[in-house]
Amino acid sequence: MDVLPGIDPRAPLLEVSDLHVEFRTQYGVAKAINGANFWLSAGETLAILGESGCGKSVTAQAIMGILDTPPGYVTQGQIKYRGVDLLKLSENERRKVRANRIAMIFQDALSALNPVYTVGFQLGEVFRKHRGMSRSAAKQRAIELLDQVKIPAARTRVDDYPHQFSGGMRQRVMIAMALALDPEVLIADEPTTALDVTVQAQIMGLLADLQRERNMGLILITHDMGVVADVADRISVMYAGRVVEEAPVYDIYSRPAHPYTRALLESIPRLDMKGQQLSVIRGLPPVLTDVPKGCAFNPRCAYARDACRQDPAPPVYQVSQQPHRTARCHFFREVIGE
Amino acid sequence: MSDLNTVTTAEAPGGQPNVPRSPVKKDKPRSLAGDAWADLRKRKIFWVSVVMVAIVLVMAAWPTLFTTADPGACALSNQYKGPTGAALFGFDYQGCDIYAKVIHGARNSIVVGVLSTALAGVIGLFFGLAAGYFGGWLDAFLSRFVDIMLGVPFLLAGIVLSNRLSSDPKSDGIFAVTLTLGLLSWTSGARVMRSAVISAKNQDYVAAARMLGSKPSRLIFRHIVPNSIASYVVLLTLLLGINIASEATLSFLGVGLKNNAISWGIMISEGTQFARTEPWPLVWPALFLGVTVLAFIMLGDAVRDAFDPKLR
Amino acid sequence: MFRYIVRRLLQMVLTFFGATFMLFALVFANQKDPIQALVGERPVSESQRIALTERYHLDEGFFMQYWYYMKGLFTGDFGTSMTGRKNWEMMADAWPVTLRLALIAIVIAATFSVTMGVYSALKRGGVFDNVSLFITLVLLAMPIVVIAPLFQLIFGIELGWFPPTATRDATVWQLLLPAIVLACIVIAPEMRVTRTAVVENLRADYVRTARAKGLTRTRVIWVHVLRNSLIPVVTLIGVDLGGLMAGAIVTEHVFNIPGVGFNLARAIKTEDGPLVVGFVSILVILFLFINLLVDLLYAALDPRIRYE
Amino acid sequence: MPGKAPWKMAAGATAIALLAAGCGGGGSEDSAATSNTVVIGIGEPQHLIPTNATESNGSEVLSSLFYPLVDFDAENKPVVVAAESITPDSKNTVWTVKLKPGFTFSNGEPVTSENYINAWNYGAYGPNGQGASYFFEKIKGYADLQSKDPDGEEGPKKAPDPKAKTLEGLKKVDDATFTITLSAPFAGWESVMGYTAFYPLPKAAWKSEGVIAEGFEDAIIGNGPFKIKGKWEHDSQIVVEKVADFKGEAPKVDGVTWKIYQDQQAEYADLVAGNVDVQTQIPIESLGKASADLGDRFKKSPNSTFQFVGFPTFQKEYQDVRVRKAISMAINRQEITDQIFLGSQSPATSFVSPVVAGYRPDTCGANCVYNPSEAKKLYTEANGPKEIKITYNVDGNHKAWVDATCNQIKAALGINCVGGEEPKFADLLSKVEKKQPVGLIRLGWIMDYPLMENYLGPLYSTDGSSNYYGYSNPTFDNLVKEGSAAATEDEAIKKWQAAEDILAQEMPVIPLRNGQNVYGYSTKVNNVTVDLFQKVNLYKIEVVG
Repeated sequence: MDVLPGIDPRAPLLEVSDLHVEFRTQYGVAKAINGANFWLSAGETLAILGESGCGKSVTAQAIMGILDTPPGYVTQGQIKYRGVDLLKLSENERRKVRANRIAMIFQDALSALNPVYTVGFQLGEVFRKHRGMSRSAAKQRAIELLDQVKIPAARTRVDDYPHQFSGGMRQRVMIAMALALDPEVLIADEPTTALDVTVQAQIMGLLADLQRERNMGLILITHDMGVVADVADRISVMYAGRVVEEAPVYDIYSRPAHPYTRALLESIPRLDMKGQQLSVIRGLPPVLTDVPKGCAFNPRCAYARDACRQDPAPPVYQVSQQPHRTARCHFFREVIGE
Repeated sequence: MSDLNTVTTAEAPGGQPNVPRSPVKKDKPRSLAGDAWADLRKRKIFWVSVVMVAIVLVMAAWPTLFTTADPGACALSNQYKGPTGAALFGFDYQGCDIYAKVIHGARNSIVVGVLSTALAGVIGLFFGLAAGYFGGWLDAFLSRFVDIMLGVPFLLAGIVLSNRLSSDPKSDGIFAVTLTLGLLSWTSGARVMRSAVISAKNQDYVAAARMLGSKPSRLIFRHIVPNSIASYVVLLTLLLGINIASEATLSFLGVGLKNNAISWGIMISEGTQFARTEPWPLVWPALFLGVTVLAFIMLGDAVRDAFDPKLR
Repeated sequence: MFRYIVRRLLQMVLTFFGATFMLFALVFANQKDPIQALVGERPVSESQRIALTERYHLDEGFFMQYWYYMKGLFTGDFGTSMTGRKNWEMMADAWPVTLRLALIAIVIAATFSVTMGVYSALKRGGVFDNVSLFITLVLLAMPIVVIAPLFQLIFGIELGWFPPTATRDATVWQLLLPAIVLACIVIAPEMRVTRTAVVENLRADYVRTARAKGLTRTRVIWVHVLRNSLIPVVTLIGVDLGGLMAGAIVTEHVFNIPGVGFNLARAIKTEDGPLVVGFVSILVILFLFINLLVDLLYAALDPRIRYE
Repeated sequence: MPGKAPWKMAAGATAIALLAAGCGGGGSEDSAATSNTVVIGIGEPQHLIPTNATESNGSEVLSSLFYPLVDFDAENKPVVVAAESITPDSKNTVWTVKLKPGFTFSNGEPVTSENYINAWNYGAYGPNGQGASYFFEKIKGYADLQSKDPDGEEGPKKAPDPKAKTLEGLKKVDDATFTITLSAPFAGWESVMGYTAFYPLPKAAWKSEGVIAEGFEDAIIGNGPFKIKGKWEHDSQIVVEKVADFKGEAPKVDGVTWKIYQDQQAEYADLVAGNVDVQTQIPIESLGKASADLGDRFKKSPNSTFQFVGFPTFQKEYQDVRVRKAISMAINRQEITDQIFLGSQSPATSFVSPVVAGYRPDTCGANCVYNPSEAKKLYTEANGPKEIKITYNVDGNHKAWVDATCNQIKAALGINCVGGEEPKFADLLSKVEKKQPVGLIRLGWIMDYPLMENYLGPLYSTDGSSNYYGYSNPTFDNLVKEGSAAATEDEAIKKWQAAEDILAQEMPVIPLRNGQNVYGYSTKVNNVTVDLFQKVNLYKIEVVG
C-alpha cells in the first residue's frame, strides 16, 4: 500500500469539518452543503439521515473526491483522514486513497456496475490497478472476494455480467468490490434501497459482519430510519446541506433535539400507533438555489419564530457533553423538553 | 462560436441534490415540452442559432429584401470584378453578381435541404422503429431492405430516380431532387434509430409501461421515441448539411437542379473549378452554406439537449 | 449464436437475389441507348448497331436479359461488359484498390472521430470542442466535388506534401490523400455521435463507481466509458465503410484511381447494365457481410444483447 | 489526465492500420523514369483494334505501335510513309498501293498486302461491329458486308448474315502491292487512308479467318517503331518500347509509357508534379496558372475541333433564317474564347476548320460578327421565340460557355435563354430523335481526315451521319458529291467552297469556336509537338540531357 505522507495513526479516522459544496449551474449557484461537521472512529457506524436531495450523497462524493467538477466544487472546509486533509492532496494521491483507504458502495448496483464487463473483470481491475497484479491473480482474488460476500458458486459466476445477477447478489458484488483493498472507511450510499425487505436484512447483516471483522468505520447514508436503528452507533441528520442534529442513536430516537428529526421520527409508521393518523412533514424540501433565510427548515417548522427567519442560520448548539450531541436549532431545549 | 456547448455542460448529475432543472416556478406542474422551452429560453446558443436560422429562412422566402439585383443578369465583361456598391461580393467567372446569387440561391438550397431531410427523417424513424420495436422477421426484412438501399450507389439511384421523377422539361427539378435525396438518405438514420430502439426497448421503464398495459403505439411514441431520439436528432441535423451538399453533387452530375436554377451547391462546384486563381466565387457561397448548416446543427443540439432529460 | 449466423447467411442469399433483380430493374429503367452511350458523340452505323444489339441481347425484354445474366452467374460468368472486357476481370482489377482505399479511409476516420469525439466530450464547450466541431462541419458541408480537387490542389500541388494522384498499384502513401478526402465526409457524423454517446455515458453511475475504485481518469474514459459508447459509433462506421466503397466515385475520379467508383461511374454513363449489376451486387454482398459483422460486434460490445 | 494521450493513440493506431492496409500494395515505383523514355498522359482507350479505335486515346497509342500508309505534311497534304507509292487511275476510282520493302511486324512477320486486306475486310464486315467501319464505305462492295435488320429497330429476330465477307474492291496484286476500287470516284482518298482504321494486322492477330484471337487486343502487335511491353493495363497504363531494328524513321526515345487518366485535372496535377511528361490537352481550369506553372513549356497548336450549335428543323420557331442569324449575331465569340476558354479556343467564322485545305476565313460573314443592335432588330422583325434553350450534355464541360452564351443572348435580344442539361450525349440524342423541344443543340466535330468534305459530308448533308438537326438542301448535297468526284483536288475544293457558301446563306448551324491543342510538358522532355489529331509527334520528342 502506498504510504500517505503526514499520516497519523492516532488521529481520528475521519473528520469532516465545515464542509461547503456548491454547484455552479446556469440557473445560479446551488449551495448543496453549507458547513457539514461530523467524525467517524474505527469500528463505528455513523448514519447520515435525511430526505432525498438534502446533500447526503454529495457529502459522500466529496469525501471520496468523485464530485463531478464542474459543476460541483468544494469551496471550504476540511476532510481529514487520520489527520491528513484529503482536499489538499494532488489528484493522483487522492486517487490512491480511494478504494485503498476509503471505499464506497452505491445505491443501485445494476447501474453502478459497468454492464459490459464481467464482475470478475471489474473486481479484478481494483487489484490490477492498485496492486499491479496479473490478470489471473486478480481473478483469483476476485473469486475469493465473491466467496467472502457469500455469493454461491463464485468460481463460475466470476465470469458473469452484472445483468445476470439478482439485485441482492449484485449488491454483494458491489460490497466485495468496495472491500477489495481492505479500506478503513466504507461509505454505503443507500445500499439497500433498491432491494426487497428480506434481502435488505441480509445485506445489512453482511455489512455489519464484515465491518466487525475488519474494524472498519462505516458511514451509512440512508433516508430509512428503520434501517438506522438496528446498525448505527451515531446519527447525523442533514437538512438542506447542513447537519442539523448529531447524536448517538438511542438519544435521537428517544429525545430528538431538532424539529426536523422529530418530524422524521413521527413519520415512521409504528405498530404501537395503530389507528392514529400518520404524521407527514408539511411542504417540500427547499430548492438549493433558493434556500430560505435563517433556518432552512423554518417554513415547515411548528416551532419557528421570527428568530428562525433571520440570518444567520442557527449555530451548532451543544445539546449535551456526555453523550456528545449537537443540534442547529435555537429552541432545541424546547424540542427536547416536550 | 465561443461557447457552443457550454450550455450542455453545467447540469447536475443524477442523484444530486435539489438543483433546479429550470427556473423555479413553485408548485406548477411541468411538462417535458414546457420544461424544455423554459430550459431553451435561457440558452444563449439557442437564440444565436434561432436568429441565424431565421435570417436564412427570411432570405429564402423573400430574397428581394436583401438585394434588388437580378442574379441572372450576368455579363462576361464583369468577369471577376471586385466588389462594387451593389455587388458586395464582386463578380464570378460568368460575370454574375455573387451577392445576388448567394441571396437568391438560399431558397433552393434550403428548400431542398430541409424538405429532403424531413422526408428522410420520417422514413428513417418509421423504418427504425418498426424494425427495432417489432423485431423478428419484420426486422430481418426491413434490415435487409436497408442493406440493399445502402448497397446501391448514390450515383446510380440518384440518376435513375431523378430521371424518373422529373419528366417535365420545364421544371427546375427541385421537387425531383428533394424527393431523390429524401428517398436515398434515410438509411443510416434508420439503422441508428433501430439500434437505439433495441437498447431502449430493454430498459425497465419500457417493460414497466408494457406491464401497465400501454398500447404499442403509446409505448413507442411516449416512451421509446423520446428516449431514443437524442442521437437521431444529431444525425438529422448533420444530414441536413449533407443533403444541401448532395444537391450540388447531383447538379454537378446533370441530374440535379435544372433550367438555370441557382443554389449554393451549384455555385460552390462552379467556384471550385477556378479556385486556384479566383477563390472568392467559391468562398462566399461556401461560407453561407457552412454557417447555415452550423446554425441548424447548433439549433438541433440545443433542442436535443433541452428535450433529453438525461442530458439536462 | 450459430443458428443466428446461419439464418443471416440464408437471408443474405435471398437478399442477393432481391438486390440483383432490383438493380437490373433500375439499370433497365435507365437504359435508353447504350450503344450510343458507348461511343459517346460519334455517330453509330446501322450495322454496328445491329451487331452490338445482338451481342448484348439488347433487343430482348427485361426478364430475358435478367435470365441471361443469372444463367451466366450460376456458371461463374459475370458476363461481358459493353467495352468487350470480361466483367470479372474488370472487377478483379478494380476491387483491391478500392478496398484498400476504403479501409485506410475508415481507419483514419474512425481513429480521429473516436479520439476527437471523446476528447471534445470531456472538454465540452472548450476551445478544442468548438474548433473541431466547426472544422468538421465545414468539411461536411462542402460537397465532395469541392473537397477532392481542393485537397489535391492544396496538399498535392501547392504544398506538395502528398502525391497528387494514385494508380491501381498505389502505395499506402499515394492513397493517403484520397483516403483523407473520403474520411472527411464521415468524420463529422462519427465524431458527433461519439461525442453524444460519451457525454451520455459520462453521467452513468458506473463511471462514478469506476472513479470510486481509484482508477485513473484515462482508464475510466478509455476502458469504461468508451466501450459503452461504441454501439452507435460502430453502427455508423459499418454503414460508412460500405458507403465509402460505393461513394468513392468523385474521389477516385479526381485522384485517378481506377477502382470501383470509377468503373461504376463509367458503367452508369455508358449504360453498361451487366457491369453495373456486377459491381453493385458485390457491393450489396459486402454490405450484408459488414452488417452481419456489426450486429455480431454489438453482442461482443454489449453482453446484454443476445441473438438466438 | 488524457491531455495528449488521444493524439498519440490516434497517431499510433493510424500508423498501424496504414501498415496493415499497406501489405496489399505493391511498391511499384517507375523504374522507367530514369531511362530514355517519356510518360504521356491519355484517357483509357476504348479499343486498340485499329478498325475499332475511333477516339483519340486509342489512335494515339496505336500511332506508336503502327506505321501508317500515309501521313500529313505541314500543309496537311498526304505523304506516303509505309507505302512506297499510292497512285490513282485517271478517274480516281482505282487506287494502287505499293508497300515499302523490308518492313516487319514487331513479332518478325513481314508486312504484306494481305495484312492490309484482311484487316480492312474485318473492319468493314458489319457483324464485327467495328466503330470505324464507315471509313470503308467508299470501297466497292461495302454494302454487301452489311446485314439488314429484318424486323426494324427493336425486333427480336436475328439479323441474317451479310451477302459477302470480303470487300469486292480490295485486290491483292502481289505481296507488296494491292488495289482499292472505290464505288465512286474520290480525289481525296489518299488522305482518308491516313486514318488509324487503315493499319495492317499481322497473321498472329487471327484465331481463324475473320476472327480476332482472344487476348490479341490487350497485347496488340503492329508494324510501328514501338511494341507493347507486357499487356494493356486497363485504366492504368500501356507501356511501349522501341523496336530494335525498325526500318522506318527511328524515334529519339527508347519507349513511351501511356499513362491513363480519368480526369485531365488529375493529369495536370501530375504534370506539375513531374509524374507525367506530356499532357496534350490542359483543362481550362488550369489554364490560368499554366503559364506560371510551366513557363515556356506551355504551348498551343491548332487542331481540327469545330464547335457549333445546330437548329433542329422540327422546331418551327427556328425556321425563319432571320431568327438563326440574329442569334448568331448576338453571340460575342471573342469574349467567350478569351474569358471562358482563356484563349484555348478561337472564334469560328466558317463552317469548316481552318486546318483543311480550301478553308476560307469569314465565310459566315456578318452573320458571325457580334452585332447586338442588328441582332435585336432582326430578331424583333422575325418575331423570334421569347425563350430559347441550348441543350447540352453536362459530362462534357459545356456548362460554362453555354451559360455565358445564354447571358450574351439574353442581353442582346432581350429574351430569356436557358441551358438545357442532359446527363450525357446519348440522352440528348434520344430527345432529338423523339423530336422533343430541345432548342439549340450543342455539337462538336473532330475530323477523320484533313479534307473539307469530312466536315461538309457528315455534318450538313441530308444523310450525314452527324446531321442530328435534320438540315437538308439538295443543291448542297449535290455540290458536295460533285466535289468528291472531281478529278483534281483544286476542282474538288471549288465545289466544296460553293457548298459552304450555301451554308452561310441558310445558317443551319451557328459556328462558334475552333479548337486548339493547349499542351504542356515537363522539364524532362524537349521538342514536343502535338498534331491536328491531338497526337504527340513521337518521332520528334526527345529526353533532355
